[in-house]
Parts: sequence; C-alpha cells; structure tokens
Amino acid sequence: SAGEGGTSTDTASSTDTLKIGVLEDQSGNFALVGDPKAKASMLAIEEINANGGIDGKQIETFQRDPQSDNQRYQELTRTAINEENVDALWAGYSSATREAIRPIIDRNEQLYFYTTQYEGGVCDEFTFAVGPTARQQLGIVLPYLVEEFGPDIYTIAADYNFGQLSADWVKVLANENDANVLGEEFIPLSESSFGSTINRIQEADPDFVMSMLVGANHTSFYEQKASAGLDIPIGTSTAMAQGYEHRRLDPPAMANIYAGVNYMEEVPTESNTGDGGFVDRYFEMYPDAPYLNEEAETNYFSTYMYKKAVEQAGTTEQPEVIDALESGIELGTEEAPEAPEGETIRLDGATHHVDHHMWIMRADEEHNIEAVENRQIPETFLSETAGCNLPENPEQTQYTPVDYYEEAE
Amino acid sequence: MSDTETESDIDPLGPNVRQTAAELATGDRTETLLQTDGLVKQFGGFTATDDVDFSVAEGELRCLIGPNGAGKSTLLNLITGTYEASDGSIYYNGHDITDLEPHERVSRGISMKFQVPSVYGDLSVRENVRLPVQQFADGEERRRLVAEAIGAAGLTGYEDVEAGQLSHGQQQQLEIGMAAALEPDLLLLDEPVAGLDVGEREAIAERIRRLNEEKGIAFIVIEHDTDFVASIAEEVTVLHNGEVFREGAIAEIESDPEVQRIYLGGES
Amino acid sequence: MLELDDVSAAYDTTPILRDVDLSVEEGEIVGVMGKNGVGKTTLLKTVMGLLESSEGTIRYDGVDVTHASADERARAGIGYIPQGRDVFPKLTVEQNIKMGETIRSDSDETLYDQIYDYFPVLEERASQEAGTLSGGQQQMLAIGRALVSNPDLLLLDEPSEGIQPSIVDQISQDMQTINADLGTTILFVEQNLGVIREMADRCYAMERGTVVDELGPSTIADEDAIAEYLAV
Amino acid sequence: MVNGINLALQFLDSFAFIVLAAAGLAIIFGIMGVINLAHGEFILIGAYTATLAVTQLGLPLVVAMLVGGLVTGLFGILTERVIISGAWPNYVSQRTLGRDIIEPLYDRLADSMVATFGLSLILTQGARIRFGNSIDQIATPFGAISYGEFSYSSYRIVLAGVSIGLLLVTYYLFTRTDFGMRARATIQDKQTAQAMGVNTDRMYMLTFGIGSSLAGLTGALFAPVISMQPTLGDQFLVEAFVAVVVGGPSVVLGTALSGGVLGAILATFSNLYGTFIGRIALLVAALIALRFLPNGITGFIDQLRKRRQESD
Amino acid sequence: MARNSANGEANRSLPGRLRSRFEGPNTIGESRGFWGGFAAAVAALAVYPAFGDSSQLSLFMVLALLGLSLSVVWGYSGVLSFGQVVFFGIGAYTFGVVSINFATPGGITAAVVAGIVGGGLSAAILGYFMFYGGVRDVYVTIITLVSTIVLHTFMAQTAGSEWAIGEAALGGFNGMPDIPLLTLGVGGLSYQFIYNPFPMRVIGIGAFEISPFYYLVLVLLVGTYLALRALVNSDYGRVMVAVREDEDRTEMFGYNVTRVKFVVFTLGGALAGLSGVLYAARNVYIDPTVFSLLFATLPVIWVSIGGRKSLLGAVVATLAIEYLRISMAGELALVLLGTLLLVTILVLPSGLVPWLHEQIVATRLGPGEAGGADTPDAPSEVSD
Ligand SMILES: Nc1ncnc2c1ncn2[C@@H]1O[C@H](COP(=O)(O)OP(=O)(O)OP(=O)(O)O)[C@@H](O)[C@H]1O
Ligand SMILES: Nc1ncnc2c1ncn2[C@@H]1O[C@H](COP(=O)(O)OP(=O)(O)OP(=O)(O)O)[C@@H](O)[C@H]1O
Ligand SMILES: NC(N)=O
Ligand SMILES: [Mg+2]
Ligand SMILES: [Mg+2]
Repeated sequence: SAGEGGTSTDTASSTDTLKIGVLEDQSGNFALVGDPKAKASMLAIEEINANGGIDGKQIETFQRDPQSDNQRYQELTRTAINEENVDALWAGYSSATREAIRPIIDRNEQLYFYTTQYEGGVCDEFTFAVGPTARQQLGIVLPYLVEEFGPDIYTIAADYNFGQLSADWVKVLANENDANVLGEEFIPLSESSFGSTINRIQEADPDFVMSMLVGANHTSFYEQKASAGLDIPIGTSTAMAQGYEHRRLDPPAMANIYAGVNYMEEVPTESNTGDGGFVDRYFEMYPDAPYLNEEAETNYFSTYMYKKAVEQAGTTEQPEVIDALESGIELGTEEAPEAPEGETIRLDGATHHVDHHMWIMRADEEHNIEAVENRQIPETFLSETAGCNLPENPEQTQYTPVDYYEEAE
Repeated sequence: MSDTETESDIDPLGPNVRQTAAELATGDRTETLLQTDGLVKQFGGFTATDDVDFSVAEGELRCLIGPNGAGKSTLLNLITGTYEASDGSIYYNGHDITDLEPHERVSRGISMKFQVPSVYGDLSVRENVRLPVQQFADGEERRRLVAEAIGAAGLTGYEDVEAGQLSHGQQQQLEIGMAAALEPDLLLLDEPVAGLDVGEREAIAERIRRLNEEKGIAFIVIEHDTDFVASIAEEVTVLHNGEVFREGAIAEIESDPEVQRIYLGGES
Repeated sequence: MLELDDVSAAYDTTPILRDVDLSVEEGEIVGVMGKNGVGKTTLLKTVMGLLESSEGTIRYDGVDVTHASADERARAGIGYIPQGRDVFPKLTVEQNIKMGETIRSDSDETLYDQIYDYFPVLEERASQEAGTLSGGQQQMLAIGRALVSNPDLLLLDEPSEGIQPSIVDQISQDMQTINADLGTTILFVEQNLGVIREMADRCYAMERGTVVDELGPSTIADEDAIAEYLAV
Repeated sequence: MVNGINLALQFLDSFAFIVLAAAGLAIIFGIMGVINLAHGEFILIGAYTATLAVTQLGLPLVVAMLVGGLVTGLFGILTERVIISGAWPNYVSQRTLGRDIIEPLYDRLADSMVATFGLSLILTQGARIRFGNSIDQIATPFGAISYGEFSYSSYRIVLAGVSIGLLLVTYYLFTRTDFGMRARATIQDKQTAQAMGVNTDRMYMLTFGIGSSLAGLTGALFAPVISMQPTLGDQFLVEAFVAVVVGGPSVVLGTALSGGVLGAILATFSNLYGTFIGRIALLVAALIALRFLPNGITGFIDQLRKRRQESD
Repeated sequence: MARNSANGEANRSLPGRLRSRFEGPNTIGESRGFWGGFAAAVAALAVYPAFGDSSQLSLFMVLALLGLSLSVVWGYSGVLSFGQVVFFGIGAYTFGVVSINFATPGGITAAVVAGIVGGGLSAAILGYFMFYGGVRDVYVTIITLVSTIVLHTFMAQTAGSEWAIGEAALGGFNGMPDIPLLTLGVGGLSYQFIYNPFPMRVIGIGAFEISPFYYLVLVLLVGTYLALRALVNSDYGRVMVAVREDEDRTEMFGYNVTRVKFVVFTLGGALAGLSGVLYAARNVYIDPTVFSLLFATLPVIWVSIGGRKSLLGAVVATLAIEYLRISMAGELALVLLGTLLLVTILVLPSGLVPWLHEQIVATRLGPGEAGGADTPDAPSEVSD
C-alpha cells in the first residue's frame, strides 16, 4: 500500500458502489467559493443515488477540507488516490491548486475534474477542465464594455498564474477588439488595502476596469473603491458569480459591475430559477446556504457528465470512462441549468473542455442582477489555436497566450 | 588546568591560553596586575565613576569600600567589561583591555561574582559548577574539581538540587564557588557575604584567604561588613562620589574621621 | 497583634516551615534569627500571605487572616520589605514610593518628608528608574516604600543587607523612632548582630523550618549568646 | 507624478491601520508579556459584533462599534481568567483536586503563543460554523472627498483621527493614573505588588481586558471596509507585531512612533511603486530598524536622551 | 541504584561508554529500559510500511527534522526562532532551483547539498546580522518572524515569467511543480529514492512495496536525533544550555555567547534546510505556504507541546500533531485541534514527553522513591 506511482486501476469497480473524491475548500481564503462547490457535488450525488445510482451503483464519497492550502491538497489527493481508491476526483478552486496536484493526478493516471472558471490552456489526458476559460468569460464581457464605454482598460488581477494569464488574455482580447490596456496591477492574495490601487486607477482614468481579483481578502476592493467614490464600470470574471459580493456588500458598492460567467444563481433560465429548478433543489438540501455560485453549477453538471460516461462505458474503469467522456458528452438544461431551454452544453472530447453558454450579468444600484447578454461561446484556444487533441495526442501541458500572441508578451 | 592540554585541543569556546594563577603564585608578586587609568563612567547626566586611577598587584587582596552609590559596583563592572567605559583605559597584565568583550577578559583571567546572585536557577548545583570547570579539565580531574568546588562552597549534599531552590545565602555561596572554580588570576567579589550568617562569613573569609595565599589569586572585594573586611585585607581603597577618596592600611582608614563621617558613622 | 499557631508552609510539595508558633505584641520589635536556609524568609512570606500556609492559623489584629490574600493583608496594614530589594525596576523611584502610598487611604503626606529625611538620595533620584540604583540605594528605596504606607505591622527581611555601616546604624535608630512615634510593630529578620542587639525587644531563633527558642532582652544583650545561635 | 494629497492621505490611512492593528497587541504583549496569536480573532470578534449589531439589531453605527469593543473586552477578560491566568479552572481544581491545574501563561512567551494559537483556531472555526463563510457587510459612512481627478473615502480620514484619540487615552491611562502604575508594577513583580496591596489578579484581568477591547474596537472600526469573513483578523497580524516591536519598550508612545515611521514608508512606497513594493519596504524597514535599534524606537530615543545629558 | 560517579568510567562496559555519549542531564531517558524502548520504536518504524501509509509517515518524519532544528536552537540554546521555516523554505527552493537546472543524478545530489548549505548560510547571515548586532530575546523572535513574512510576501508574488532562475520558474503562489525526482549518486552509481517502489515479499505478511524514500528519511531522522543527543550532552551542549539559562552569566565564565548562538543558529538552519530539501523532494513541489504564518507557527507548537527541553519530545509531538492535522476531518476538526493544543500546553507546561517520562519514572520507582535519582543505573556524572 506504500508505493506511489503505480496506476490505481485497482478500484472499487467490482463492487456495487463507486467512490468519488471531493476536495473543496471549506475554510481558508477560498472557503467562500469552495463551500458551494462541495455542496453542489453532494446535491448531484444525492440526486443520482436517489434515482438508482450510476448503472445501479450507489456513489460513496471521500470528502475532506484542504483549507485553501496547496500542500494539504497534495496530501489529500494522495490519500484519495492511494488509500481511498476513488474512481473520479473533483478537487480544488484555484489554478495554483490544480497545478500543485496535477503531477500527482498524472502520475497515478487518475480521472480528475477541475471545475473552476480559469485562465484556460490545460491540455491534459487525465484532467477535465470543465469550467469556463478566460477566453470564454472575458470574450463575452470585454467586447461589450468596449462597445458601451470606450476602449481604455485598466487591469487589476490576483498575483498568481490565474491572474497573470487572465491579464494576458485581456491584452489579447483588447487587441482583437481595438481597445488598449492603459495599465495593469497584480495584487498579492494576502492584500486587502486598496487605497493606492484606487489612486492609480484614478490617475490612469480608463473607460472601464477589468478585475480578476480572487479570494476573501480581495473582496475588500469593491467596498473600498465605492467608499472612495471611484465610480467606474468594471468587467470581471471573478466577482459576484463566485463570492456573491452583491449579496454581502451594502448597495451600491457593486453597481455597474459586469460579470462574464457561465452561471450564477440569478441566471434566468427556467431550469435554474423556475419552480423545482436547480436553485430550489439546492436550497431545499441546504436551507442555510448563502448562495449558489458559478463553480457549484460546474461541479453539479460535471457529476452528471461523469454519470453519463460511466453508463456509456459500462464500467468504472478509468481508461474506459475517459474514452467515453472523450466521445463528447452533451447535457441538456435540466442537468446544466446555465443553458436556456432547448440548448445544450457539450464536453469537447479533443480538449476536455466545455463549450459553455455564457452570460453577461450586471448589478444595478440596488444590487439587482440582470442578464445583459448571453450566447454560446465554444472553447477555441486549445482546439483552434494550440491544436490540442488528447485522444490522438495524449499530453499533460498547459498552453499560455504568450506562446501564440505577441500582444500578450 | 590539565597539563595534557595543548594548543590544538583548546576548546575554541574556552579561555585559558594563559598562565595559571598557581604558576604565578610561585613567581614574582610585585608586578601590577590591573591598572585603571582615568576611568570615567557616566549614566545619562550622572557620573558614577570619575577619573578613577586604581591598581591591584599580582596576588594582592584588596578591599573596596565606600558609601552606597559610591561607584564600587560600577568600577567592577567596568573592569569585567559589563559596562563600557565613557572615558579612560584599563590595563591588565600590561595589555590594554578597555575594548575587549567580557568573555575575552575572562579568558585572560578575570572572574567576577555579581552583587545580586545570578546562578542558573533551573540547573543543578553540579551543572552550575561544571560549567566553569569544563573549560580546562577533563574526565577524572574534572570530576574531582567539581566536587572540590562544591565542597569548598559548603554545598556538599546539594549537588542535585536546582540552584534556584537554594536559599539566598546558599546562592551566594554557590556564586563564589563558581567564580573561584574558574581559577582566575583576579577574582572580583561584589558583596560576597551580604546576607550570610556568621558561620558562613567566617568560612568565606577563610576561603578567600586560602585562595589568595595558596593559589596566588588576586582579589578585589567589595563589602560593607567592616569586620569581614578587616579579617581578610590589609589594604583598602575607599571610593566616594565616584572618586578614590582614601587608600591605605585598614586600621588607618578605619580611624580616619572623614571616612567615619561619610561611611562608617557612629562611634569611632 | 500577630499570632502564628502551628503554622506549616511549603513550596509546591517541598515542606519548609513546620509547626511555627510565634506571637508579636502591639508596639513590639521582634527579631528572627537563624542560619542561612532555615526558613526565615519563608516565615515572613507566609505572614505576608505570599505563600499560603498548609496548616495552622495566622491571626492579625485578632482576625483570622490565614486565608486572606497578600493584598488584603497589605491593605489591612501589614507592610513588607522583601529580601534582595525587590523594587519595581522599570518604575521611577518616585513611582515606587507612590506604590507604597496607594495601599492605604490613611497614609499621610508628611511621611514623604520623613522618608526623604532618612534617605536624601531618594529625593535626589526621584525620577531615576529604580533598577539603576546601586544595591544599597535600592534597599533604602524598599524601606522607604514600605514606610510610606504607614503600616501597623512592618515585616523586614534583612534590612541592613548591603547598606553602608553609618546608615545601618541610622536605620536601627530610625526603626526605633518609628516604633516609638507611630506605634509601628516590627518583625524583622537579621544576620547583623549589631542590628539585632540594637533593635530587638525579643528574638526568635529558627532552625530547620521551625522556631527553636525565644530570647529575652537579657540574652540579646549578651553578644556571645546570640553568636551561638548564628554560628556554626 | 506624485500627488502630494494622495500621499498625505495614504499616509494617514497607513498610520491609522498600523496603529489600530497594533494597539491591543501592544498592551497585551508590551505590558503583559503575552504573545497573543489570537489577536486577529479578537479583532474578528469586534468586527462581527459591530456588524451584527447594525444588521441584526439595527443599532446606530457608532453605538455598534462601541458594543464591538466592549464585547471583545469582556471576552478578553474571560480569556484571561480561564486561559492566561487559569484563575477559574484553578479555583475549581483547588476545591476538587486540592491543587492548581494551570500554570499562568504570564512570562511564558512561547507557551502563551501555543495557547493563543489554539484559541485562534477555535475562534476562527467557531465563527465559521456559527456564521458561515461570511456575513453581510455594512456600508462605509461619510462618503468621499474629491480633489482634482482623485477622490478618497472620508471615513479613512476619520479613522486616522480616532487612532490618535485612542493613543492619547491609552497613554494617559497607563502612564498618568494610579491604575496604570499599579498595572505596570504588577507585571514587573507580582509578589511585591501584592505586598504593596495591589490586587494583582484584578490588574491582570483589567489590563488584558483593555488590550482586548482595543483589538475589538479596531475590528469594529474596520468592519465597513474589509471583507467580513472568519479569517479577517489575519490581515492585521503582520503590521501589529512589527509595529509593537519596532515601537520598543514604551508601549503607547512606541506604537504611535512606529505607526508614523512605518506608515510613512508604506504609504510612500505603495504610492510610488505599488502595493507589493510598499509591503516589502515596510517589512525590510522593520528588519533594519530592529537590527540597528534593538530596543525599538523608544529605546533609541531613551538612549539619545541619555547621550545628550552626558555631553551636557 | 548504581551511582557510579565514584568508580568512574574506567570500569564501564563498552556499550556503557558508548551510551554515555548520548546521556546526560540535558536529555531524558538513560535507563536500559529507555534504550530498549528506543530500539523497539525504531524497529517498529522500520516494519511499519508493511502495515500502514508510509508515504504520510515519511512526511511527518521530514517535518520532525524541522522540529528538531527548533528544539536545538530554542529548547537548548534559548533562541526562540520563528524563522526555522525560512531556512526550511530556502533549503527547499534551493533544492528545487538547482535540481531543475541540473536534472542529472549528480546535479540532484548537488542540489541536496546546496539546499542544506542554503539553509545554513541563510541562517548564518541572519544570525550574524542579529547576534553580532546585539539583538536579543524577543527581538530575535520578531526579526525571524518578520523574515518569514518578508519571504512569504516576496515568494507569493513571483508568479510572473520574469521570476525565473535559469530553467526554474519560482512560480509565486503556484509554487514550483517540476522538481525532478530525488536521485542520489553520480552517473551510473545512483539511486532514485522517490517513486521507485521496492517490491518486498515477507512470509507471513505477503507482498508489498516499500518506498526507499521512507527509509532514507528514517535513517536521517534517527541519525540526527542521536547526533543531537550527543551534542547537547557534550561540553558544548552544556554551554548552549547555560546560554539559554543566563547569557550574561555565561559570558562571565569566558564563553563567547554571541558565537555560541551564531553557531547553533547556523546549525539549526542547515538542519531545517535538510528538512526542506526532503520536503520538496518528497512532494516534488514547493510553494510559498511554507513561509506562511501558520506554517511558521507549527514548529513552535510541536516543540512546545512535545517539551521544549526534549529532543525526543520534538519528534514525538511533530509526528502526533501532523498526523492529527491531516486526519481529523469534519467541521469540528480545527476546533478540536485548537482545544487539544490549548489544554495540553496549559496542563503540561513542560511538555508531553517530559511529563510522560516523569510518570514512567514515578511508577517504576514506586511512590516515595520518585524524588531520588532520576533513573536507575544513570551515571550521575557523565563526561568524557
Ligand atoms: N544604569 C544606570 N543609570 C543611571 N544611574 C546609574 C546606573 N547604574 C548605576 N547608577 C548610579 O551610579 C551610582 C553608582 O552605583 P554603584 O552600583 O556603582 O554603587 P555602589 O558603590 O556599588 O553602591 P552599593 O554599595 O549601594 O552597592 C549610583 O548612584 C547609581 O544610582
Ligand atoms: N522557591 C522555592 N522552592 C523550593 N524551595 C525553596 C524555595 N525558596 C526557598 N526554598 C528552600 O527553603 C528553605 C528556606 O529558605 P528561606 O529563603 O526561607 O531561608 P532563609 O532562612 O531566609 O535563608 P537566608 O538567610 O539565606 O535568606 C531553603 O532550604 C531553600 O532551599
Ligand atoms: N481559477 C482560478 N480562479 O484560480
Ligand atoms: Mg554595589
Ligand atoms: Mg532569607
């Protein structure tokens, strides 16, 4: 039981249960976003179990709180794979977490779902990065803001791979939309005072700000900019849909913030907000939960994608399940409430990414949320630009915009 | 000091690249061991020692007396390097030691007992004594010296007691034992018998005389107990207001009316 | 005024005092003597309440104070001058004295002058940090600080330790003056024969944690008799 | 181009943040010798109490903030009695087992760290269990002031004023009153203070309570401007420790001075080179200060004063 | 109760003489029973991989080296360093940077050495800066704490591509994920310690795989423990303890207190560096969390809980606390852990292991005797 590095095909496949590992932050800097993820996974699992399980097998879970600590993630990932023999693993909010555990995942050939909106570019035979990518999120919100407010952008982003690469994407998209980035600032995750940042934004005087701030400490930015009287439109891939700042802060701190997201609790599809919809089911199971966020929905629908794949493969053997997933799973709005009635979202077998239905959600002075625009945006960076095709060419790479776009330098 | 010790196995921590006091004891005794030259120490605006010229010869036993606050402890602390001199110099064995670190002075043969006992409270009496001894003795000899030092301090039977649990007087005894265990050439004692009972006072007086006579250790002893002073020393220096006020034979000093006025008081 | 009845006390589990019986009448000056380590300091600490007695009763002014805390005893009028000059090193000389004054509401301003009279150096150094005083000066401060609270019973642990001879004489005389003028009762520990002879009306001798003898005025006057109790 | 007003305002901001972050810790560490690693959680208690007092009880903001300070002060007293001095557990154990079970944490620097670290885990997680991963926040009062192309939150300026006020009150309390003298005497030598009639138990309790309530007040004052979540206290810890130690032995004066010096460095470097450089500059300045002024700023001032007297 | 101070060492047996190097008033456990128990514990650890999760245990043992480094520096020399993780982290990052740039067996072996030297050197620099600058007591604690925070702040923002040393990107909050597998030796004469399971078949237990890394760490931990025991019971160790108890007094015995602190601090840094190297090697990853306040606090906690003046305590407490930290699950896990730490430190101020030792000695000697000699057949005077 000690050696690490062997493949773990030795799973519970022969029994009449299967085991899913769920490692999501329920304390620490990312708890606010991680907790709904864990809850939504449990909701999906409970629903599936209540409806007879996957291929007749009940789902067991191995769930732990890695406390927003990447070293702890590594340890728990090892435990999940080597000791608990999970058949599939959902783990991690931040991109740094994903990169910390991906080597362990790959070495053990473990089927892994990464469900956070992220910078994009991960082309990995064992990883299914099913959240929306920067190109999808910024791709819907940035052109809209350029159109509405003008071409001058100021970027503030969390100082780690997600923020750095997302900022690169802002530059790429600015270029594609004839806009220009006046300045950018990367902010350590531990920072919570934004006085000088606010001053610098005022000095640069952009038409709008792109904000990719992350985690509990960065939330303070929105209240601080509001009380400093900085009143400027903000586009974001991270605010509101993840940490529900529009519910936690007193209005009008979040007024005029535009989030490019595949999902948030307010997304106005029938299967989401309608009677007995996703929102109802979630709060029935967790009456005290504060919010149903973007990542939670991704955990939810990806659990159903896994279910479909196992049923299609007829086994929980991971290589077969991966093959089934790569055949291109599609989900309707019932299981993927982000999509409006009649639409589906599709897992792209070649890239292990999802062609999402994206929304621009805006908060008004009272913090009411309205959908300003929505459409399907396929993943294009990996499939078209980088040429990732995992079934043909298995690899474990993360492609970055610098490799393909001059302006991202 | 173990005679097997060679240059190479000298503990880099330890002192003792020096002649032993015992060796000196057999030699010429009249040379000046310690000399201060215009020593000044100021605390803020206050001058604690003022231009003090003071000297001790090899193997001499000198007492330092004077009113409270006269600067006696300050002078000793200057000699050990605990305080940095504001002005003036200190010579020891002909070398200027004014700028040396305290531990460097100790390794040249100066050892001191503080006015307030500061033994290692959490360590046993034996561990306390072993610390100075281990610098120059090993194995069987070390064991012997440690036992001897404890015995001489009157603490036989207390070897395994934590020093912090000794009474005030017992701690004083231990302090002296430790300072003497270093086998210094010059031993500075700040009020060695304060708080000791009559019996212990006599024992310590005897001890000081023996160390002085047999090992040739030179002493500077500060003490307010004049009987005690008279029992160990012939020569005394009186410090007053930070300056050397009188110097001379004990009988002379005791009958000096000025000294009586500022220090001894009462019936003369 | 003070009565100890079969009092025993221990540090943690190490018993030190055993069945001590002792009494001090109002207005008396009583000495305690004995060799190093016999438990004199422990006795005073137990009277002060810094160490709780494990057995026996302590009565002060007719009241059972066996279980009273030290600060309660202090406010009831017991003053204490610890051995080894426990002044507050980071407070100034003046603040140290003031600490004594705040004990009791009935302390009296003129005491200040009297204390500065005894120890002029304390007035000179009023704003110096007490920790930087010379040994003897600290001892004077400790005495001054206890006096300013105008205690009814004063406990002194080796008051002459580290003090220059002229002032030792002066302290013995001053204590007697205080005793006479203010009626302060005094219980003191000493190694200095001169001081014992000068001050004490009566004297207890201690050995190994207990009182072994009581010496009347005639014995005290006899130098050799005292020396016998203190010598080896 | 550096805008002078920006810099000045940022200085006020940094000054207030450092001073308020440090105030409670300065008392508990500087005066009592207890390293309170739960300092951040005391701030959390103040922040949550003030916020909930507004959102749940509808109290006016100022009252809610005072309540935040008060509740944290009471919690501090409880902590002191139960953990730091162990007085209550010992009272019980004396009567049941006939001996003390807890040795007070005063003067046990590292042990006080372990104990308060344990406490901080309990408090953070307790807050998470009880209130979730965040609570609704209150808005920042007083609006903003504008100058040229810039604007700034007026509340941040008010904070600077409050921090100076608190410093003055604390300074007066600990240096100019009988209470302060007794508290300091107690910490220097408990036994002797007892013999001087000081109820040392009460001194410990009150001093700890005052330190705690200052931490709570800090939390309450910052409640509108920081994110209300269980680890919010962490953001204050670094500045708090650095300021206290750079300040040196005179607790209150030291905190004020290090708030001034470190605040100036933080504001200038953040303003010129960004938040990250600002923070690094602050920390490096602290390291250098500690190395060259091992007794802190006030220790250094003391030394200077003595030098000057000597040369007179 | 053989107190053989009188008859000296001449007539001690060879194992007795050997043992005496590891015994003295500065460590607990001197009886034959203790050493028997010690051997049994080491043996148990050696066969543990057949029964349990040795991967996790190897992590705990790596951290125990970090705990030991603080025990020497603080527990024995009185320098409360909040910065052992600085040297740990520098060791880890140095190992990562060097091994990524020179990913050959020889290069990786050199990286291990570089990591240890990196830890020691950084401690030497910081130590020189502090001790020769007259910084003392709690100020040392805070300077080391601030150093930790500086590194945390700094390393957390090295996400940009400009932060790379040769091939090795520092990676900021992401950390360094591409550290090569630990391989010691040069050229053909090398052995890979990570991800190189060693198949074993033991009659009665069956077939299983063991990790060579686990045994590497076990040997290092036991070796380090014994070496430190010898150190603290040597003359030098006695001086360290004297420095801890009273610096000024020790200086007055002619010891160069500043240098003792400097040397011990450097040694502690190198040991922390070794621990960091092994940590990075085991995880094949290192990130700035090792410089976080939480992680910086852990060594202080291990050592306090285990017993500050006990090397064994540091090891035992590290293993126990880290095991609890990883295995406790559920909402209340942190509350329970906090309570446990709080109660332990309040009720057992001298630490777990010294307390256990007292209990054992007390039961063995029976009531009444407990106050006497600490353990049977303990030499009351151990010296060379
Ligand atoms: N750190 C200091 N700051 C200010 N004044 C000081 C300091 N240290 C000593 N002094 C003053 O210097 C003078 C000399 O002190 P010192 O301790 O040398 O006296 P002493 O002769 O040893 O007296 P005693 O017999 O009472 O021990 C005293 O007046 C004392 O108050
Ligand atoms: N804190 C303590 N813990 C344990 N034992 C102690 C403690 N303090 C003193 N003792 C022991 O108690 C005994 C009596 O001590 P005490 O201080 O009362 O003696 P004393 O008569 O005042 O002696 P001296 O004349 O030396 O001051 C001594 O044997 C001493 O070792
Ligand atoms: N993917 C993120 N937000 O790190
Ligand atoms: Mg003196
Ligand atoms: Mg005594």
